[in-house]
Amino acid sequence: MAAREMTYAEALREALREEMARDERVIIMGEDVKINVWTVTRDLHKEFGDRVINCPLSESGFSGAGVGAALTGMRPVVEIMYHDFTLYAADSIANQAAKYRYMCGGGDFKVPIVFRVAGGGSSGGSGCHHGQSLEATFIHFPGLKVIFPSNPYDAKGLLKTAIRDNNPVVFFEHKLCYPIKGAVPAGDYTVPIGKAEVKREGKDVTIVSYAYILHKALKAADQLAEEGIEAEVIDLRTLRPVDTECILKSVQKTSKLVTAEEGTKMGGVGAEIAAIVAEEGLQYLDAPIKRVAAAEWIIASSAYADQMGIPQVEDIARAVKELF
Amino acid sequence: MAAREMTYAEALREALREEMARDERVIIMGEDVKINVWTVTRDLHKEFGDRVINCPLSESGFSGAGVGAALTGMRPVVEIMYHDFTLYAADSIANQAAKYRYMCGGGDFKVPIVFRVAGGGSSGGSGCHHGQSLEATFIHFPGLKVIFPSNPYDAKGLLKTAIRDNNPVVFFEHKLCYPIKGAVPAGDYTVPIGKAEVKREGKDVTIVSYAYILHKALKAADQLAEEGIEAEVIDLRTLRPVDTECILKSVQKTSKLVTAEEGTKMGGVGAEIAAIVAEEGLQYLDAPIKRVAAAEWIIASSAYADQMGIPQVEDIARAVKELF
Amino acid sequence: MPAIEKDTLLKIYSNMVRLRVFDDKVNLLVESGIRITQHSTRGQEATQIAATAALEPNDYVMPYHRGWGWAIGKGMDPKILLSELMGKGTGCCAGKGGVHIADWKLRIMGRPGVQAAHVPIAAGVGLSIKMRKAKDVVLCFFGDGASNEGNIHEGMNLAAVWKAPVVFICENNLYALFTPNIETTSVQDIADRAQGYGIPGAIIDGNDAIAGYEAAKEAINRARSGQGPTLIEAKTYRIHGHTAMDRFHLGGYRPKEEVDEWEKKDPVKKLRERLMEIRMATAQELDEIDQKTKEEIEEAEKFAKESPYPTREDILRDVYCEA
Amino acid sequence: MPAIEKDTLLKIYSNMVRLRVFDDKVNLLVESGIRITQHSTRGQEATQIAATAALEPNDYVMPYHRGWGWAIGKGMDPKILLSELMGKGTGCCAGKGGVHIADWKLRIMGRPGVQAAHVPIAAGVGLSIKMRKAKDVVLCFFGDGASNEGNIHEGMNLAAVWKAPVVFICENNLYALFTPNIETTSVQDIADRAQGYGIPGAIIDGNDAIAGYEAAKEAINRARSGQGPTLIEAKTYRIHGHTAMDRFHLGGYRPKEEVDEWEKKDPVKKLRERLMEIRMATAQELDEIDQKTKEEIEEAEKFAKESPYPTREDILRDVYCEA
Ligand SMILES: Cc1ncc(C[n+]2csc(CCOP(=O)(O)OP(=O)(O)O)c2C)c(N)n1
Ligand SMILES: Cc1ncc(C[n+]2csc(CCOP(=O)(O)OP(=O)(O)O)c2C)c(N)n1
Ligand SMILES: [Mg+2]
Ligand SMILES: [Mg+2]
Repeated sequence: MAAREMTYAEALREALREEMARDERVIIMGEDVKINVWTVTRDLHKEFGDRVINCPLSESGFSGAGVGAALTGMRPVVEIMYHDFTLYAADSIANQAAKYRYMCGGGDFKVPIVFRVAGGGSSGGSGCHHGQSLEATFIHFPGLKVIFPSNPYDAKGLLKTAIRDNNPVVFFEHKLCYPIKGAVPAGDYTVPIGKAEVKREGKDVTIVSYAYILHKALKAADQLAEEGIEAEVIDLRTLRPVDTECILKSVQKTSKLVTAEEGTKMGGVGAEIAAIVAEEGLQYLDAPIKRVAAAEWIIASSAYADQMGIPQVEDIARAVKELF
Repeated sequence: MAAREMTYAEALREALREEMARDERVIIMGEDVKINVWTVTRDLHKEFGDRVINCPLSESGFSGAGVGAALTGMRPVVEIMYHDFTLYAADSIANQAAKYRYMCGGGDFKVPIVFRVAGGGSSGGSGCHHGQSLEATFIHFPGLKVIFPSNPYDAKGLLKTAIRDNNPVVFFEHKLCYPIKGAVPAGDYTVPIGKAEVKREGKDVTIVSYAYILHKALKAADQLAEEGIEAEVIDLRTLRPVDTECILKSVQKTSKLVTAEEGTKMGGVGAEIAAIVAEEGLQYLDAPIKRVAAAEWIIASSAYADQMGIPQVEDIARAVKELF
Repeated sequence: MPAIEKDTLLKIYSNMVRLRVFDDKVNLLVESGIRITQHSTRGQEATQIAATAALEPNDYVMPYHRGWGWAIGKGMDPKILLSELMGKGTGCCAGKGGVHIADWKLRIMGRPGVQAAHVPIAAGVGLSIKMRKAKDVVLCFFGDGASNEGNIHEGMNLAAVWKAPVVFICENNLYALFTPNIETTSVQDIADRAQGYGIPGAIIDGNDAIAGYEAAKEAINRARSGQGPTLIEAKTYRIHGHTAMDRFHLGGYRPKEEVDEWEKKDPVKKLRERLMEIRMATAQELDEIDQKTKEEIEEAEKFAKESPYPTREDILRDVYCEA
Repeated sequence: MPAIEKDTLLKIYSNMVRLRVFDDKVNLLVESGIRITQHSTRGQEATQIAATAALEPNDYVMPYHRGWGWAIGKGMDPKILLSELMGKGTGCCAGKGGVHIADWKLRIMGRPGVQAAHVPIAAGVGLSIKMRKAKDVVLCFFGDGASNEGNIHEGMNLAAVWKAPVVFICENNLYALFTPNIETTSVQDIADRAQGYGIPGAIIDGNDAIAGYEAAKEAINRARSGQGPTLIEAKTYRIHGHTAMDRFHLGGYRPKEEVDEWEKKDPVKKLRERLMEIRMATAQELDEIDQKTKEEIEEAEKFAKESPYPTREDILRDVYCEA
């Protein structure tokens, strides 16, 4: 398979296109999915007609409708335009999709649905209602799988896996990831759910991250290398189930752990990672765990100020250095 | 002040009654608040008339309306009947109430509202749509304060504090706590937000818990004492902001930490507590942290089976013993 | 509308009796200390039974919390139903769903505990039927109280925009829990809300099974022929309280006279009298049905009580679909 | 309805011009690389400005995302507005709210970024007014797209049940983002939904300021006198795209002819001509207003540009109320 350079948004689009061609049960639902602000679903209706459905503003409603369609033979990919709006759809996702199969006694009841939660993260003054990173909210719910890719290759491969999964998958995306370019194989390949990836090997400290801020972590690792600290950087890719093995193996080697996420700290993904290591890998640690995450703030709706509470490369590097 | 024995439900009711008498801006909103399945708000309308408002089934709507009333001079106490239904009201609570003040630039904008999230926890076959413990979901949002009392004394004192606070407070309750009896002073007293309490002193291990399962933790501690292990049991009472100092002080003494909660483990309250200790108290620990929490399951809607995935006294005791 | 066939009418009658006897049985079980959350349908048997009788076997039902008429009407064996309510492994949800009754073969799509959550789900089932070019219909029930939830608005709008084959039936029994709906609901006739979605809204006597059957049949035909959803409002009353919790709590939030008044409109009695009046059935025939049904429900009780509970392993299974 | 006074009409005209010039200015700033999310009101100036002109100073406005007419109409100085949009400390939200414009003194209650979230909030403001026995009214705006959100249903039902002094104005500009509303909205006239809440629903020409003022005034009077909410649907059109992102994106999802057709119904021009026709104002008077307004907006730009940004400390403040 030849790999071309393409953006994360293009890679997602390619995954959708290929899956729709492969399986006619795959449909797209969401607001403005025909033109699409994120370009991810743009023009797919020209190829797949009625299988791309522009829904009314009603995140709870069309997410619930997706559940109904999934139960009865379709495989909907539902777009929620920003992470922030998942709070409208939270019941449909975490009370209905997540629990439906179990509640009905298993068997033939299944909910093969993907919620593409688009446009996460703070940028350009998007602010507190269009700039949150809310993935942590959904890792708390058994019945769901939760994914958040950082790069085009994973975006395509994981979206394909998610679409083929017979369980509800909440697939988070980040607005600053969309333009990121990378090599993406043409044609079919998948990336498994539940597997993290070591993006950079190192022996001195483990940085566990994912999504957009993973790239900041990698930059921080480069800076740290100049100062003689070799950081191992892990991209979680899947947040539920999380790849405990990969994290523990790395911490066993490095003896130090820093987590980096864009969402707020309390009850964040980093809390879960830290807790796992404190439970299962405490003996490996020779220093406190550090969590790098958003400040205790509300995201300023200002292009000038909206990064002030969001961790930057330097914050990650500083957190690492405090461990030495 | 004379203290009488009364139930948690009665204590909450007394707090409401006293606050309504004290401040006419305090109003009650929610479904069936006049008769009230939990008895907490029962018959208060006979005393306070129109200030007790039976709302339509519309958790998002009346929670949002509470925000509007709070912004313009009232102090609403909004009841959401079960933790599960907060997922309908999640936007009104975590996107609106939590962020409104900041978003409007502070100043005179404030949101003195209490969301009483009633009827948490699994019991009697309440099941996956009436039996979750969803407090962890809300600790992730700056702008909110989050409380979950375990006993009548705290219930009354914390509800009063919450009502007098000028910020949105999410006040969780547990269906199995309502009938718990305890001494409650007549008349006015408050319990501060943000302060945990050591419910039982011990030197061998710290158990951090709260709400109904706190009582199981105390029983486990009694059992452990018989086997020669003296557990210190902390009742968090407030989950946001959390009393880091109290936890660290205890862990410094005991060198061991077990958390116990009724909600699911991933992204739970225990994850946050474990992370705090791994960040700020790692040097005190001489054993891995243990988290006791619900299984990776959906709560069975069956009076026979609904405790099968919920931690019991023995689970807490077992977790502790594994550290020795 | 052609006259309803005898078979259909007798099926409706016997299912209404089945529902009533089942409902009584569950109340007795609850009194005996068995924990079942039942929202009694006493007084509301007509619409659920008649409307489901108007469905084809492949049609879907999207149920709600009030009673079990949609399950019995759709053909669920009371044995299986009661077993599920008692948490037994022989139940339709393997003892895990409890009140959240579902049955894949009977096309009972699961009864969420969150009010109105199922309404958009029903719209989605309708969408899926259309996309698969199937000819089925979904019958979706909800109460007057739930009609104020945002999900009802979103779900009805979606179904209407998609011209999905969904029939919405709102059973307006005047109360939501302990609250009379005038306190919380801005319209007297929920059916008026249909205009907001450009779909027909019909009001029927919810205690008249024949009216229920006819209205449902018409709406189902309309849906099946691609003309989109209908909202039917059935005016009715629950004779018992919200759950067993306030079963006879008549004085607290509703006047005894009101209950007495509605007792007189008993839908089972009404249908029975009508059947005899139009000479569709004799008292003897109907008595026989009554008697058989009682025996059937006794057997169901025996079956459910003797059925084993699921194992812990079974209970913890099926969180995810492994296939 | 008595004739509208000259002062009022001139105020409406000048605010409409102010809004138009401000809108143009923001577009230029965006083109120059300054990041502001503006949902242009070009073509929609009439309703927001006229309706807010019908309010008393103590009345509340519950705004929505489309433009800044409700802010300008409620008396916000363009300086302060633009400063906020540019993230300056001199802005009405101290540079933290950005598009979420609010002003305590002007009773502008904050503009959530989550569509329809503000509608129940408005109902709650109405409830609070009633409970405090005040005589104020809340004006609550939303779009045709947002009208499909569950919160609109819940909020309108609450306001109606409470007979709260809320006036809902739905500006129906035929599109929500890139989607024509026929694709997503089950009724042609959003005003029809009023019947579902037992409140009056009125349709007005959203490009006619005088009609907007009259309809708003009537609904406001009704609300103020305790008769409860009204839903006004203003039929209008946005000449520009959803945001600057698709400002001139005419071909993609809407025909150029449609835009051209609506250009002809320019509400500013319409009012101008009407004012001259009824001899309320001369061309010269109006030209003077236009000219002054342009200068005012130039000054606002200068003020906003020269204003300092807030400090990091200020930005991180006010998450909680410390008092
Ligand atoms: C979202 C949600 N809110 C509240 C409840 C609690 N609850 C269960 S039934 C009910 C009343 C429903 O009234 P209605 O829709 O009129 O149906 P009825 O019980 O009268 O048949 C309430 C409030 C719930 N299950 N889900
Ligand atoms: C809950 C929510 N969903 C989606 C969006 C994104 N969004 C912002 S404006 C808009 C379209 C709104 O359309 P309409 O209500 O008709 O107002 P208009 O823009 O046409 O003035 C959408 C989808 C949002 N801000 N909030
Ligand atoms: Mg009812
Ligand atoms: Mg619009």
